[in-house]
Amino acid sequence: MYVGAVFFPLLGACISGFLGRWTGPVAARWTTVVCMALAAVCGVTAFIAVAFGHEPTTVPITTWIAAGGLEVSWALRYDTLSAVMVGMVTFISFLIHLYSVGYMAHDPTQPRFFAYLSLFTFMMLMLVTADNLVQLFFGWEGVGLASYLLIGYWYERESANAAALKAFVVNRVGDLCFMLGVALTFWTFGSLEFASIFGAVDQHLSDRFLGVPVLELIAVLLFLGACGKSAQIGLHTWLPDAMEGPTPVSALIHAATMVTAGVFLVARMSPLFEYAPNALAIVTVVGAVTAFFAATVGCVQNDIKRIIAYSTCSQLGYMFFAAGVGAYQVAMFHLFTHAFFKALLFLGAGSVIHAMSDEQDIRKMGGIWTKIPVTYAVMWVGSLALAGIPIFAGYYSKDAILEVAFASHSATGMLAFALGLAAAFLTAFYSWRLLILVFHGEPRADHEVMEHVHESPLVMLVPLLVLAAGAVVTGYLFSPFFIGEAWQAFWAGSIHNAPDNHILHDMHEVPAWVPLAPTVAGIAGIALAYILYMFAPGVPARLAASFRGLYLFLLNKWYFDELYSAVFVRPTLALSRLAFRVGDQRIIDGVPNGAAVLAVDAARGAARIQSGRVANYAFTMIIGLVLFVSLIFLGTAR
Amino acid sequence: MNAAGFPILSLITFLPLAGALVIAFVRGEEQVVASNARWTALWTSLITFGLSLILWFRFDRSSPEMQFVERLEWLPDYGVAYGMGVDGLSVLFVLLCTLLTPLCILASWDSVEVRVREYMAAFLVLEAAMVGFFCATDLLLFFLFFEMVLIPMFLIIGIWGGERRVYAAFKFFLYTLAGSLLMLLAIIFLWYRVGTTDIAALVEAGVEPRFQIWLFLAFFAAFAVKVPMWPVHTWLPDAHVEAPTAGSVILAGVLLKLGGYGFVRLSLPLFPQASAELAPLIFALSVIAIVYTSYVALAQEDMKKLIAYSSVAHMGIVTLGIFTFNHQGLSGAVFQMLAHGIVSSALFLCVGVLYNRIHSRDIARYGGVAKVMPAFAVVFMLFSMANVALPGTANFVGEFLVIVSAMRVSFWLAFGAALGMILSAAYMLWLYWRVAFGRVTRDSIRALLDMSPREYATFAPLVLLVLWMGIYPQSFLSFFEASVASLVEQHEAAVGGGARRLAEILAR
Amino acid sequence: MAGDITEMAIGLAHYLIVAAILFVLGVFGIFLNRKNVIVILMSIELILLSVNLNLVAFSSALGDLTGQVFAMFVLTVAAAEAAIGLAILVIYFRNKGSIEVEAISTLKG
Amino acid sequence: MMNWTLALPELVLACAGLGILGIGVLPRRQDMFFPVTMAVLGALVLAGVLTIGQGEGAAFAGQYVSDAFARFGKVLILIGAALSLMLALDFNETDRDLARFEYPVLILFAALGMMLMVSANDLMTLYLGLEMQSLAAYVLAAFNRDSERSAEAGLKYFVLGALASGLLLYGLSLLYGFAGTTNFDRLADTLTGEHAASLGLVVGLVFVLAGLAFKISAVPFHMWTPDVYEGAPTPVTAFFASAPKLAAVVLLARVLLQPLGELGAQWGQVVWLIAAGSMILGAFAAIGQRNIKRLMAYSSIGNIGYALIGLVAAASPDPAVRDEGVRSLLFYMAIYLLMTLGAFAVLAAMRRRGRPVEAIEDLAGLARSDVGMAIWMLVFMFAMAGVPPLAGFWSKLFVFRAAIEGGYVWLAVIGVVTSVVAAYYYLRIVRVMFFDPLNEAGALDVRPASLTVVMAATGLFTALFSIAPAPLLAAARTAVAAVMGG
Amino acid sequence: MLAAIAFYVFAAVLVASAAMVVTARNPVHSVLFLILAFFNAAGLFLIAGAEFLAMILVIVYVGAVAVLFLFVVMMLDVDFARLREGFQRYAPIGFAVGLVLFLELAFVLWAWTPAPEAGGLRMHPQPGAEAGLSNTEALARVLYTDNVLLFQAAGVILLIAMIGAIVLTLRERPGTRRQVIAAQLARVPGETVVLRQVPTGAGLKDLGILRPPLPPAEEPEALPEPEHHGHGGGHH
Repeated sequence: MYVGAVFFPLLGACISGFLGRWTGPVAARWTTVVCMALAAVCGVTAFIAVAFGHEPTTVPITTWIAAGGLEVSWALRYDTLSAVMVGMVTFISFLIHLYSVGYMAHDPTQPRFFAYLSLFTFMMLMLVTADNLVQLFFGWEGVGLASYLLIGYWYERESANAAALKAFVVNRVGDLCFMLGVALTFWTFGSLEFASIFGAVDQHLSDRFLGVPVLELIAVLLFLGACGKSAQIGLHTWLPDAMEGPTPVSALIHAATMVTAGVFLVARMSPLFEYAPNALAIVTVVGAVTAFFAATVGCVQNDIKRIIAYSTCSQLGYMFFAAGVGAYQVAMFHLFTHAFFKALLFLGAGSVIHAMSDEQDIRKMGGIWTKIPVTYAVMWVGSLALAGIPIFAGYYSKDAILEVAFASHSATGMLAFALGLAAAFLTAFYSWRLLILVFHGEPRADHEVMEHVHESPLVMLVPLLVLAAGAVVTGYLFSPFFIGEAWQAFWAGSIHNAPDNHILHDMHEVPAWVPLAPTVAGIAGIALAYILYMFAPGVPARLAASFRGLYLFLLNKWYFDELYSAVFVRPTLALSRLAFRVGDQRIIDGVPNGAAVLAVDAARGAARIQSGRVANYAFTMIIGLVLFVSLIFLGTAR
Repeated sequence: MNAAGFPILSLITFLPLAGALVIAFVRGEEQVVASNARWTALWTSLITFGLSLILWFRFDRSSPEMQFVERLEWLPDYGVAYGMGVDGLSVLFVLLCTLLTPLCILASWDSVEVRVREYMAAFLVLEAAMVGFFCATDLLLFFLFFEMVLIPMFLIIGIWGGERRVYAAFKFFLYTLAGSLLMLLAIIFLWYRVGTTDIAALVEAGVEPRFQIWLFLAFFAAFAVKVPMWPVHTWLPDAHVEAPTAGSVILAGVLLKLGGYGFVRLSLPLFPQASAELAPLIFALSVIAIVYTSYVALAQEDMKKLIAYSSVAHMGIVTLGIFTFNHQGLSGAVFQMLAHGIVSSALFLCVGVLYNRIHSRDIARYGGVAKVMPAFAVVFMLFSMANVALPGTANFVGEFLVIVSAMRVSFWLAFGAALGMILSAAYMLWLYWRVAFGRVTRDSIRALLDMSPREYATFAPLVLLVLWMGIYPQSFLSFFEASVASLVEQHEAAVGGGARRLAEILAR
Repeated sequence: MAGDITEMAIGLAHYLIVAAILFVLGVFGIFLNRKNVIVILMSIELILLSVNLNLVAFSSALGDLTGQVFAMFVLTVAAAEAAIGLAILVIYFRNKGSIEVEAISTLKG
Repeated sequence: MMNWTLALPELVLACAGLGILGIGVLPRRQDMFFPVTMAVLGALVLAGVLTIGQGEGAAFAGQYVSDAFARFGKVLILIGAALSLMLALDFNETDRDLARFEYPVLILFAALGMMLMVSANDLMTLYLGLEMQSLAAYVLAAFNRDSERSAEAGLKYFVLGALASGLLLYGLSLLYGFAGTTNFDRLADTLTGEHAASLGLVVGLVFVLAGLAFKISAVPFHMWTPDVYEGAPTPVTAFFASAPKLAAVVLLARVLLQPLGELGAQWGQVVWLIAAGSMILGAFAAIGQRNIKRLMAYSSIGNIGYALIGLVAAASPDPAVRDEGVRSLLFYMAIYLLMTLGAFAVLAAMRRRGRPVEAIEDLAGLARSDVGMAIWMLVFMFAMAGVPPLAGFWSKLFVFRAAIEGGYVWLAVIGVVTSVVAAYYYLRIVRVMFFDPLNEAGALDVRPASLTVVMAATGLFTALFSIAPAPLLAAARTAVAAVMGG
Repeated sequence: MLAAIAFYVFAAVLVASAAMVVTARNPVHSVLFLILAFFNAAGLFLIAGAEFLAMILVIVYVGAVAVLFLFVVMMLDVDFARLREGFQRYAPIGFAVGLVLFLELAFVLWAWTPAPEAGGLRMHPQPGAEAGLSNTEALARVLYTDNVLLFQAAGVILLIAMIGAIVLTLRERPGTRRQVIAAQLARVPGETVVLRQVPTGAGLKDLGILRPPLPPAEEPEALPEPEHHGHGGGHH
């Protein structure tokens, strides 16, 4: 069961990837779906067994790396934290596989797609079940690889390739920090196994490195790694571009699972973060800023998937600042619910795109809600969940996040609360902006496209409906376990809270307006969206014109890409050319080449002395003789 | 002592030479000669590989001692002997050589069309020299093989190379020669002072600290050129670009390791104090190599050159690891050398596959290869990913260990080493993008055929190894675990209560 | 007349200086000459003469016959050398039609 | 009273020479070259055999000495003479004007002179041996008398050689005058006392050194070498590059070490300069050469520089270092002799349509037209560049070792640097043969069997030397022990 | 005193004539000055007591070598007018170098003292007057005994010189007539005398009567006839 959950996807990937050419696309995709189904069964069973049966366990496989004192093994660690992730990942992945069967039906290289998708799932599972930092890093990079491959799935499109490359490289920036964090962890704790690390944290509270408490440094480094993967501000630029991949990919990787790995990491390393208050403060601030920033950008984007991507980014920010104030459980809860509704949104968007003949620009949509009612409905569900409207999943988790932020009573917490609240408003706004522009109003697509608008096949609708159900009920069903009264039993110590960290308790004791505020903000946002886009469609354009600077600032995503291009990309390329042309070819090669020229000159000089004249030769001999005799004289004189 | 019961190392070393001799005497029509030469070379190298597998199975992994030892008097008056033996540090390199040679011969099966006989003979001679190098336990013998490599390689680059082959061959030869002759002086010095060239005896005897710096620098000259370290690396891209595919493979796969192995085998144990004193210098050069050459790699328009620069950067990781003097660093460096031996070889083979079809290494001439050569694209992707040290591939283990060990020395050192992770991803994936991805716009690309069975056979072992080394590196790490441990112990004992400062030593 | 010249009014040093002058003249003759090669051959004879003078003087001063024996051999060799030198000169002249010193520079570099 | 039998090899050689000369002048048909050459070869071999069995001791009133040192030199001299004669066998036959019986006879007498040189134990023996060799060599250089270049080579060699002998003689006269004796043993005795060596002796020494440096073509007395090497017929050049050099080096070593060993501090620095200069010039001047014989001339200058490193070390006051130095010198010269003869065998085989060619470009594409010869040449070139496992590596190794032992690190460093530079032009030849397309003028003529024999013999020696370097070293060791008395 | 005057005279003339050898414009003059130098050197030898050497110098050198020089100078038919005048352009440096050399030598030589052990080292002490041996006799005694090896070697050197001179300069041109004594003796009238009917008015040459057929090319070597050297047989 434990092993199966992880390795069934790998099996599927291998069969589809290596044998797909012989088995044909149909067999390949159904193989992976079956494998994924088996994995989902195992995963969910494991989740129940571990989280509710309270049977945390570790399945050792074999040693991986052993060098000197450093020992790293392959093992599957199942505690509640992992189990939650395993269950969620396998389940959603299964749904998305299923969805893809329909969505990718006309793609010529399906085996490749399904192999990638399954491979991704395997890597994600390796990540979450890792029992040491290196295996986690294996999964971490593995999902990065799969993400790279899937973003660049349509490799004939230059933009897809660029996006894939960008995703990988930006992630690598985070990975660099992750790696340093791992290295530092090893030298601090002498081990990379979670169990040993967590057991030894209190012995290293006062250790310092580079003048900084070592735990803080490790935490910051790991968090920076998490930032890369989870697209936090600064390292977020790859995520919107990653929408170049097929939509199921966006749903699975860039919404539900991979991007949340960072949050998972912070939760996983909670025993360490708990003793790194400054690092936590950084986490909080970064998370909060991201939540707000992404929401602002989301308000003006026109690509349906990009809007959802920024929304993802924003929601990840929520999760981080929840973790930052010490409420890892809350973060995990939001992660869990978010997986459902965000996957739902993406798949819904996919369904729309599918219907609109691969059109993604919401300015060219509209007026189609009657033609694709199921999709329309599930998009509503998803948006409601996202906006945190009561009874939907998002309500439970997002409210909790804002509550813990408020309850933390720290400056950073309050900042997070404020920004989070603003973001909640914006979230609702852009969600309904999207809904309205896509489904309502006059059709803005051309006639031919409109002719072909149709509801998706059943194989795509089933996952949508399942996810919609999830988006509705998960919040209500699981909140008692994740953050409610049963949390301690549920988590069973897989997330560590410092003895003085009572945040989960404190969140229930905030002023009454606090739980209400997000809902209000959400409804306000929805209302504003209705006003601007449903009732007064001309206003947004006029607003954009009058606040042109702000509008462009937002439209261009705060100019992050331009900034990076100017600060990193172009200088790097220029520098690389400089290093090659001048550094290598002129200076470094100049030495041997110059020496060669000198040698040839010397040779020419020597040949000139060799004039062929006997008298000169004799003269040289005599000069040599006189020189030597003089040398002797000088030697004697000394 | 000799577990195999017969002089297996000499056999492995000289069997290829015998094969070369046989090839040299092949007579007849040109086609027949070529074909005979190919088969003879292939069988010779395969038998050699088979024999070398005995080492794999019979090697006692728990012992740091030299094994399969052989010893014959050579210059008895001067304490020089023909000494062969392998320990954990060298045994895998022997296997690497014997593995790569048949692959190289396979890779040159069709692509080398002229003077096949000489080509195959040169390759076998090269193999003999490389294997001998890793087996030698006598310093003079070590040097002999170290230099002997130059001759066949010079010819391989010069005869079967590309347009600027002459320049490249000369540069390769003269750079290496210049470095190694300085080392020769140092070897002579040691030899003269101790009266023997047996490496173990020299280590035992030790070197007075006041000589160490100079001797170390002399050895450094040889090995740094070979590795190659910045700034003496420029011969490598030229050599790689001009060499035929198999030449590049051997160059990247084995020849670069000669330098790294030399550091581990000689510089560290012989000059522990100097190594410790000069480690900062090495670190600086290594980090520069990692970062600078990665930058340079980004600017390349030529596939082979790009991979060559990437080699330089990766070897920077190796040198960095060696001079951290801790177990992880040394293990990582050795492992990284093996891994790089596999991965960069495979990458050059990949370039070779393309080059054989289109006869251009210009990146701009490609694009969309994945469309027409899907199997090749997978292989190329695998090795590209291995080259960027994706966990699960061989390179990761090495780089990880080195970065971990670098952290022990300094945070910024580790940072510098890790910077390569980003840059390597950038240039490798960019390369992959430009070659394999994109739309097929050229007819030449459209007409490409996917890999042939022979090419599959060439890549299969490498693919297996890359994954095996990445997923279960233990079966390789365990070979040198004991040796590295004893090396570290030795080093710590020698450096003792803190090394003297560089200035102090130089002042004396 | 036989006997040590040290007993004579003329010191050995005088002989040696004369020989040295002769030697230097011979050397000049070789390398400061741009006329014909025969003069060079004659300069060589001068050098050998100076050596003989040296040998004889030393022989006399030391009271040792070896110097004279040596000088005799030198004379013999000088004769042989002259013969060969002239023979080579002859064939050179046959080939080249000139014995100008400056002309002997086809081979160079 | 006199132990004539000690000099048996020389006597046999002299008598054989006279006899063969007698046969040669017999009024018969003109085809005397081949039989006479064979006869001379036989005489050389016989002398070699006798040399190996030669007894120890001094003879002729101490003017002649037979010891292991001399024997070492003699065997090599005879090998060198014999091999270079073999080079002439076919070369001269092809060129009728060279195929005269006097040629082998002159080589024989030159060999006799060289044997006297290495056995010299007296300044006079030294001088006469040297002149005997030189006079024969002058004639040989001009042997192709209808060639302007050969005549010019002979003339230059003669003029400068005569000047060098003049210097040498002047030095000898000073040595005699200031020491009072010409005998080496007695000379050594005058110097072992507590008296400081007189300035006159030292100056005489420098003159002698200059004279001998000319014979071994060391800088700055090397100027004749390229011109003569180029101008003389190839087999003659081969001869010049081999045996006489070795003889002069052995003689130089004996003179400097046996009678004048006490003056090591003085001549050591002069030899240091000569060695360094030779290495540097030999390395750089060859780079631009187009004529391969000229190139070999510069190469030989460079090689002498390396060999002299051993002699510099021999100036060391430390007896162990001194022995090592001389040993490495002999070792170097022995290997160099065989390598260089092999290379000249290839040069002698360079003919196109019957005419000898000498440009490096004429070798272009040799690997395509005659791969066997190309490979032998490759072996010699890499050996000269000092690349292991070829013999040339060992010779360099031991001279560098001697330098390091003696503390002459800078000399060794110069040696290393110049080795790299020199490697460049050796490689250039390899490059021309292997990398370049076939010369437009066409392939070279089929190489004659006699040259193949020489190439193979020296080539195998060069290539396989690494298997057993010990015997030659041991021989050098014995030889040195004879001179150093230990 | 007389000896001293003689020494200075000889020395002065020696140096002067040596200088003339080097500087004379005409090589014939150079040779003549060389002869003069030899004579004076012989005088110096006499003063130093080396009578035999003095005689040899005059007889062998002046008589043979110098005359050989003269012969060659004459024979080579050098156009002396064409030979350029003067010294090379780096004459000043040359002089300086020569001067330095000379000064160094003078410095060394002026300070000559015999090695202290020289007396005991003498190989062949000069026999005193009491031995009753002349210089020539004394030399002869050591020359053929102790120095026999060298004496023989000197012989070989002369042989080499002879071979060398012959091999370089002897020309066997086809068409050179040689005396073959055996052939001459073996001639019988019947083979050699042919009676011809001579046509009136025809040239003798055309009939080949006075010129016997050329000897066969492979005719063995014999003593050379006096031969013309130089180009085309010499046309002085």
